[in-house]
Amino acid sequence: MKAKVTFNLDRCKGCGLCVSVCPKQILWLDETVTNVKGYHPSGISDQDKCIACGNCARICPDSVITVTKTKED
Amino acid sequence: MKAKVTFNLDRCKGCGLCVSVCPKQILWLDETVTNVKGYHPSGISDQDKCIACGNCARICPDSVITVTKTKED
Amino acid sequence: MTRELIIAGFGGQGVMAMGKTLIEAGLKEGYNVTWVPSYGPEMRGGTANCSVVISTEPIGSPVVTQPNELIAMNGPSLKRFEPLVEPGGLVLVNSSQVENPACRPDVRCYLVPSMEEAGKLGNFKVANMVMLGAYIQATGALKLQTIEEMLASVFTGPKAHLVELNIRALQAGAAYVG
Amino acid sequence: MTRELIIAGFGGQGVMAMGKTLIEAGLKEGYNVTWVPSYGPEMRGGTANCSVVISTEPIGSPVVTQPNELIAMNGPSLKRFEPLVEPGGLVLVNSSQVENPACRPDVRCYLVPSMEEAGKLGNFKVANMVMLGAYIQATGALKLQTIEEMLASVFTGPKAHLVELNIRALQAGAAYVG
Amino acid sequence: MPKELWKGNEAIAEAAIRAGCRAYFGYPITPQNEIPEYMSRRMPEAGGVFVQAESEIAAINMVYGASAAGTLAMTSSSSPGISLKQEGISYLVGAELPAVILNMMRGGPGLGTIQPGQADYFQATRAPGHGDGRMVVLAPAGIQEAVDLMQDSFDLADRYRNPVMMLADGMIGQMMEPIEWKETEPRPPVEKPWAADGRDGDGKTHFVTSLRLQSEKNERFVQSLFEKYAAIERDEVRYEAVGCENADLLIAAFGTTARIALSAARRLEKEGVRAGLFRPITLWPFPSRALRELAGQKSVKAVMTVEMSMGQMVQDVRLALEGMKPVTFYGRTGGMVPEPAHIAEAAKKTLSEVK
Amino acid sequence: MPKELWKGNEAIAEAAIRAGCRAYFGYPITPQNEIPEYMSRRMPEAGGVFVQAESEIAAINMVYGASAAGTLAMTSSSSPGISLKQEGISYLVGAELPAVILNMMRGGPGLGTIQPGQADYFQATRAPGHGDGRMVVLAPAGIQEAVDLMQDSFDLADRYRNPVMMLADGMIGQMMEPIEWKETEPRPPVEKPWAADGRDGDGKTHFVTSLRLQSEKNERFVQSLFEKYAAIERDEVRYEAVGCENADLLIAAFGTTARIALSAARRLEKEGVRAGLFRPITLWPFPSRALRELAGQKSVKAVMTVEMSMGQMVQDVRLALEGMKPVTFYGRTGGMVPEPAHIAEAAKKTLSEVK
Amino acid sequence: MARTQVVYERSHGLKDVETHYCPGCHHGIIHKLIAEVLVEMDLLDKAVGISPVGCAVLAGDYLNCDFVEAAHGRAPAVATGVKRTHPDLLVFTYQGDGDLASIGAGEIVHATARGEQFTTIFINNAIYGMTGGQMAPTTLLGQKSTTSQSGREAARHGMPLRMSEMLSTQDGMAYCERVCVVDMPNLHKAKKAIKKAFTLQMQGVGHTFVEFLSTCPTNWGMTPVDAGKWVKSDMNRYYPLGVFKDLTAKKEAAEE
Amino acid sequence: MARTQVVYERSHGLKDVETHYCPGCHHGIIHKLIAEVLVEMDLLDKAVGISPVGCAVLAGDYLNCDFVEAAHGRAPAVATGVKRTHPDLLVFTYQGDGDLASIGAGEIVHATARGEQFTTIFINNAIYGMTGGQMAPTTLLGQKSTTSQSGREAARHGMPLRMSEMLSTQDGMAYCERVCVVDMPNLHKAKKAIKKAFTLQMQGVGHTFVEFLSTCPTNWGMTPVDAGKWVKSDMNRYYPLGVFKDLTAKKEAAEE
Ligand SMILES: Cc1ncc(C[n+]2csc(CCOP(=O)(O)OP(=O)(O)O)c2C)c(N)n1
Ligand SMILES: Cc1ncc(C[n+]2csc(CCOP(=O)(O)OP(=O)(O)O)c2C)c(N)n1
Ligand code: SF4
Ligand code: SF4
Ligand code: SF4
Ligand code: SF4
Repeated sequence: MKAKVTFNLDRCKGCGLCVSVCPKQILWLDETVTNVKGYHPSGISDQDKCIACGNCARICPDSVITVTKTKED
Repeated sequence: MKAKVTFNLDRCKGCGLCVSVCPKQILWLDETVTNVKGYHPSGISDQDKCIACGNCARICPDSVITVTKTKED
Repeated sequence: MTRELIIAGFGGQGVMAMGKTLIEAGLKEGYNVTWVPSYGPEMRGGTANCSVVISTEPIGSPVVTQPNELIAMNGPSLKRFEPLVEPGGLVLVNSSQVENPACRPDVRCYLVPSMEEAGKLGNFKVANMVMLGAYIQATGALKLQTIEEMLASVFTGPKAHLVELNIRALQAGAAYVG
Repeated sequence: MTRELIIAGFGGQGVMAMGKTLIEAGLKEGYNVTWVPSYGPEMRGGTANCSVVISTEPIGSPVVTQPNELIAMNGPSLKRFEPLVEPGGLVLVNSSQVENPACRPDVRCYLVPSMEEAGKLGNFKVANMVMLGAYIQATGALKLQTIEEMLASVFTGPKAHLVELNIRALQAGAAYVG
Repeated sequence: MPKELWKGNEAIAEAAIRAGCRAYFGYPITPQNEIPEYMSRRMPEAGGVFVQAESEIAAINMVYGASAAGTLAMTSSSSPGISLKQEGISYLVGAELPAVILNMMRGGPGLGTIQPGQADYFQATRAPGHGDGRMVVLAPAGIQEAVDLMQDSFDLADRYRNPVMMLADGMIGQMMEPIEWKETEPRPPVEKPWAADGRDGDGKTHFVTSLRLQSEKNERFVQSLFEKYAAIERDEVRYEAVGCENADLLIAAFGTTARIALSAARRLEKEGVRAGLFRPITLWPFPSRALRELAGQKSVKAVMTVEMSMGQMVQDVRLALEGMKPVTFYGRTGGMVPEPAHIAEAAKKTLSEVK
Repeated sequence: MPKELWKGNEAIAEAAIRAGCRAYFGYPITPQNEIPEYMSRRMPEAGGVFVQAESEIAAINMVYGASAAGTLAMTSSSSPGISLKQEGISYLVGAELPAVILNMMRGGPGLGTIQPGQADYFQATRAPGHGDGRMVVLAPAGIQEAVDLMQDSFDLADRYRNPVMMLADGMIGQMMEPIEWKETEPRPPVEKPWAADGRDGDGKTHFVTSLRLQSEKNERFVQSLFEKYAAIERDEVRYEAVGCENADLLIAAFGTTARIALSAARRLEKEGVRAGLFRPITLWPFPSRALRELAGQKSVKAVMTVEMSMGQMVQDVRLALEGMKPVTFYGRTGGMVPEPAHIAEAAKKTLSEVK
Repeated sequence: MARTQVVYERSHGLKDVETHYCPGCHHGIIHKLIAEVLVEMDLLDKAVGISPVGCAVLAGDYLNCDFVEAAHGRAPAVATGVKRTHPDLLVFTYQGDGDLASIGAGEIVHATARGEQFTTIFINNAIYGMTGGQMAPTTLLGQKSTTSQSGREAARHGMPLRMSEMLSTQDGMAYCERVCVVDMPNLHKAKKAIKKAFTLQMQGVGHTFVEFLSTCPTNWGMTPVDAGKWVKSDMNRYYPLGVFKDLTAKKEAAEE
Repeated sequence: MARTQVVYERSHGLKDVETHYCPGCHHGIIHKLIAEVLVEMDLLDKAVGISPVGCAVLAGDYLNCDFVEAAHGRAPAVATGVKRTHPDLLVFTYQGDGDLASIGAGEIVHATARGEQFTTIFINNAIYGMTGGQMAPTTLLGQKSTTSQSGREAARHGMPLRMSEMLSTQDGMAYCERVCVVDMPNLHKAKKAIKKAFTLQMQGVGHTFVEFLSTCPTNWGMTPVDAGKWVKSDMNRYYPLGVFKDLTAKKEAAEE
């Protein structure tokens, strides 16, 4: 299985809720970047560790995140 | 002891509440009389039976009734 | 022809119903009519009165302030409204409920002992019908028959026997002043 | 002399505080001053701006609609307000937050990399002070010293060390355009 | 149709139902209690909704909800209760929702009396809540007219997507008078594509709101409201003029007061004074042009306004005439009803002063 | 005293306390939230009462209670919240209770916007709730004036036993400006023998009420109210006239709009047009006589009214002039604030049309 | 020698005027009880009553203490204004069920929540009296009124509101009792409840609340005596009498 | 062959627009849950939401169904107007604590009492968000707000109102649960509560009510993550989570 987390970065408000619910602690807020709204958006540090639980996406108040998983049959 | 029940008849509205709480059943509404307000006022049929409990006076919504008792020392 | 009438009395004496009966009859006879109750804050007791206008012309003011006719069902009403009656007007007094009834000299005055008359018919409740009969007889404003017909359609079924009683009350009133 | 100034940027960039600092200094130097915030429905984020008027005359309109001076702290603000600036006016751009900053040819324009300058002082938060210093230097509207004195009374006790930092930021801004 | 005797309040309620009203929300207050009472019985029979709301505020907001979902609704009250509805009325205006509101006015201010009054004229014609806005305000002078205007109220509300107020004095509700039920066409159903009653098939949503955070947008909206109002002022003005041609004096009055003024005019006629009655039926839009034309006649020496208030409509009369003729005022207030004799006297006084 | 920078809302709150206000009841609404916030902190320090009410309706009725018991109280809100207070205001009028009500107006109708507006003029000046009644309505054009008028508001409320409204546009509350706190005499305590604060020693009771069931009584009461109002119209009119002598044009405007109009007048001056500013400070009583006199000058070609609304005060201007000079109107609404340049243009247009 | 003793005479806590109440209406009885308590507690000079919009609108003309008439439903807000600015006065409101439970539901909930230090006298007669007999929030299921002419139905009109129960869930409520005056024992209990409420108010314990099951013979279409019977037979069943909240009871218990 | 499966993507129950909510505000999360339930129940075309005056005033711009914006506190009355005239629609209100518990207390009490067949989504964030952080009726003791700057005190401000508890005393309340969305288990429970409320509404059982303990990081002066923690540590203590009323549970139990 391969999990994939994608962000609609311009919509992110940098609230950090996704970061707080990630069981693998692979999300973080990128302080070096400011998006169009003036926030430091969320990002993923290690895709491979993602277990596609979807927590981050489910809690994100702004529906910024899409999580998919791909299975090789 | 002598009990006395007096009525401020012009204030009576003929509601009959006094009649209903008299333990001696000596109060009645006088259908033959109409007072200034157009009501048949309350009256007492037998003063002597009155035990001066004050029920009629206490319940009268219009404070029509005064009850006194006189003791001979 | 425009009749401006005030009917007044204690609450419960049926003054509102008297007024409504009159305008209904008036309508039946092709007049323009209006009825206005005076409404007070009290649910019961106190005085009640209504203004009735019966006219061959379109009615201007439905409120009667200078009546040419008055039906006073009790003392306070007579006291309050008689002074307003136009000179030459008509005053009908329910003398059963007014102590020492007396009228202004410049009005036509009838004293009607409505309770006594009603009592003779065995039912105090039709006292107002007695007054109504007297009014119609005294004024010729409407036809007694109109009201009698109306009564037949009001009291039906188990209440049908009341038609007769009410008609007799009307007639008793009419006869009294007649 | 009447200066009509708009200061605009992201919420959180301190544009309101810049405006208030200016009018306080203006008052100290004996001018008539007004400050009006534009207030939006959003508690955080979005853009914020304020109108500042500093004048030797009694101030008529406190709302600035045709500014002769603009401090734009980000791109959207520059885009929105630059077209309103009177020809010959002054535009101060926070070039750290504006991609490809460019100004109208008919205004005096300064690009100030406030974040970089603040960064040099070790604290990004004083970027707005850098802009303020630049503004004062570019316009001569007020004396730097007036604001420096005010800072001393704002930051006291445990915060006293911030006086120095803020003064250096002001001066850095002034030096940049100077 | 034969004439029937109806009490004003009940006739008005019945008329609303016949005009197609299918939702009534109200709260008791004298002198209009017969309306909710009648509605509580008749509305369910007519397949409509009756709710006795917990308050006047709840009632107007229930109307707002029903109307937002596409059902033309109505509420009624009397002066203090109408004051409580002011915010809701402003929301109806701001969300462009049709609704009919009846104010059976009593004497104020405060709790005042339960006798008739006309002192909510300013509130109705100028200040439907806060912000810029207007209601069409209709003032019947009798029960037949109230019945007829009910139909019009609902039509106007729907046509202009705006609240309509029927402004009557307590007398109208309490009196009885013969009326004729005219056979009217049933109201054709009005298309309400804007209603919040479920998304259209294509997923298009409707958001009924009066919030327009951007001032530019809100200003454009208010301007569009006033374009609508200009059309109403052009097309919907109504009034009645009785004996105004070559009159010496015009008496301007509305509602029951106008009927009483008519009695006064008849008295005056007998005394050789020609007094015409000018009776606005739409209080807003006020029939300014018509009044100006009639008052412009050479014979007319003055215009006297008669109201059950300390003088409110008189402002509209003055605005209409702009000094062209003298304007005087005679009024009773606080629950008192003017008498024909006193009006006639006041009229003669007016004439003696201007001559 | 040295000048201090204050935010409008906070200065107004502080001024109320300095004027002797010892009870404040309010409910949050933009753009006046700094008032309850400031009061929540300062009022207890000043030995007064602050209650955040559960609603605007509760707030005005708390004011009513405090005032009935003899404590001069105040509430503040903004347009929708003021609509909710209409019944309560009518009760204050009807019970003759002093109170100060601040309306920091925003753009309506309905929820509208939170930007400044002046479209509650009609409501404030003509329709304080239902029934006949008036409030003194004061309109400051800046923070210093708002502060000064606060003192007057409380004085007027007590003197006439009537609610007083300060009618300000949101701008006044949000802006900052230097002000000077004048050393004023502390308000002498006002005797209130009518207050319901316990029976007098002699067992005489006080019943504060607006109910007057007998219409005769209620009418007499309303007439007495209007005698009071006549005195206010005679004694309490205030306005400012700037550069009106020999002006070509008068611009009538109040509040922030008047300041902006002043900027416009300065522009016009440069172009050779003499435009005077006529600024009513009391919106009711409206300074009709003064306006009429100034407009009567030969030089004056027209009067242009400028408002943040679709035109409300313009009616008072027309009523004052009664056709004597042309009256035009320029307005922005729904939260938009007029700009000096546009006002100047409108002024020139007015002049070109009347010449 | 003969000594004459007054068993009962008109309380001087009442003014010497007639009331406008209908014959047998309990408003008159409840007014008396309040008057008696005010006299017994010597509070006539320090009391301010708040009369409602409703049949009791003129209470200030009948009770011999100061009064303020409040807008419909707003008595708790008015009382808050009076009491907060005059903490040493005894302040009580007197509200009908339309007034308190319908239009004024928000105000009473909040005055209770804030623990406002006044006493509410709540007259529950299951109907709108003054306006002529419309359904109240407290109208019983099946009860006829002019706006529920075939009787109240749960599905259309909802269930009758039990205000004492609902308000007693709040911490600000210090004392809450439901009483009636249909007979002598209940009348005595009712008077005690008023006295307790006033006493606790003066001690600053919190909000105090006495609900009266009352009659409206006129709009119920009953004789006054039958109306009293109906209170006992029907109202009592849905609205049980008793104490719903008494913070001092807890305290006393804890102290024991 | 590779099959890609979507674990979570933006619900089409939401419109494709940004919200104006502050970073991390739970309004956004709760909107999503409603959107998801509407999609899962296939009710997007039949739903009408009533948005309040408060931060959620623009909810109709975010959720992909019809909406009506209500005057402050009056959402229950507006919903009554919608639902009574359109009984087949799913109607829900969305109200903040200022809106529902303060100015709108009367309306929610009565909509509940009447058993109005709509669902209330009640967002309790213990403060006035939109107007900048004033005290709400639900503000906790000791909690600072701009109108209780040294913290809420019972004596001055009264005790915080527990709306779910109070409203559940009423017979018209069919289902009432308090939930929160501070972590995944609670978020799942919350979604279930919405679904249950909507399901019962469509069955016509009575009034359904879901209270959310929510956050206002901005006016609490906390980071969104800390705000979530405070919900768990402080709010939960005074406002316990759980089901306060479930008529169907009783029925089920009775049927067993
Ligand atoms: C704002 C407002 N709404 C309605 C009324 C009309 N009104 C007068 S009394 C009353 C209610 C009476 O019922 P209740 O409170 O139960 O008291 P009761 O008369 O039965 O004692 C109402 C609705 C009013 N005066 N003001
Ligand atoms: C009648 C009225 N009063 C007051 C306001 C101002 N106002 C806007 S939102 C709001 C309350 C916000 O608090 P809450 O309901 O808790 O929602 P939140 O913003 O916290 O989500 C208030 C009082 C208004 N718009 N209308
Ligand atoms: S939860 Fe959403 S908005 Fe918040 S940081 Fe993560 S992606 Fe951004
Ligand atoms: S209780 Fe009073 S009013 Fe009633 S009948 Fe007896 S004396 Fe008369
Ligand atoms: S209407 Fe009812 S409550 Fe009112 S006084 Fe009469 S009996 Fe009492
Ligand atoms: S102010 Fe509070 S409730 Fe409102 S959006 Fe921001 S965080 Fe959310």
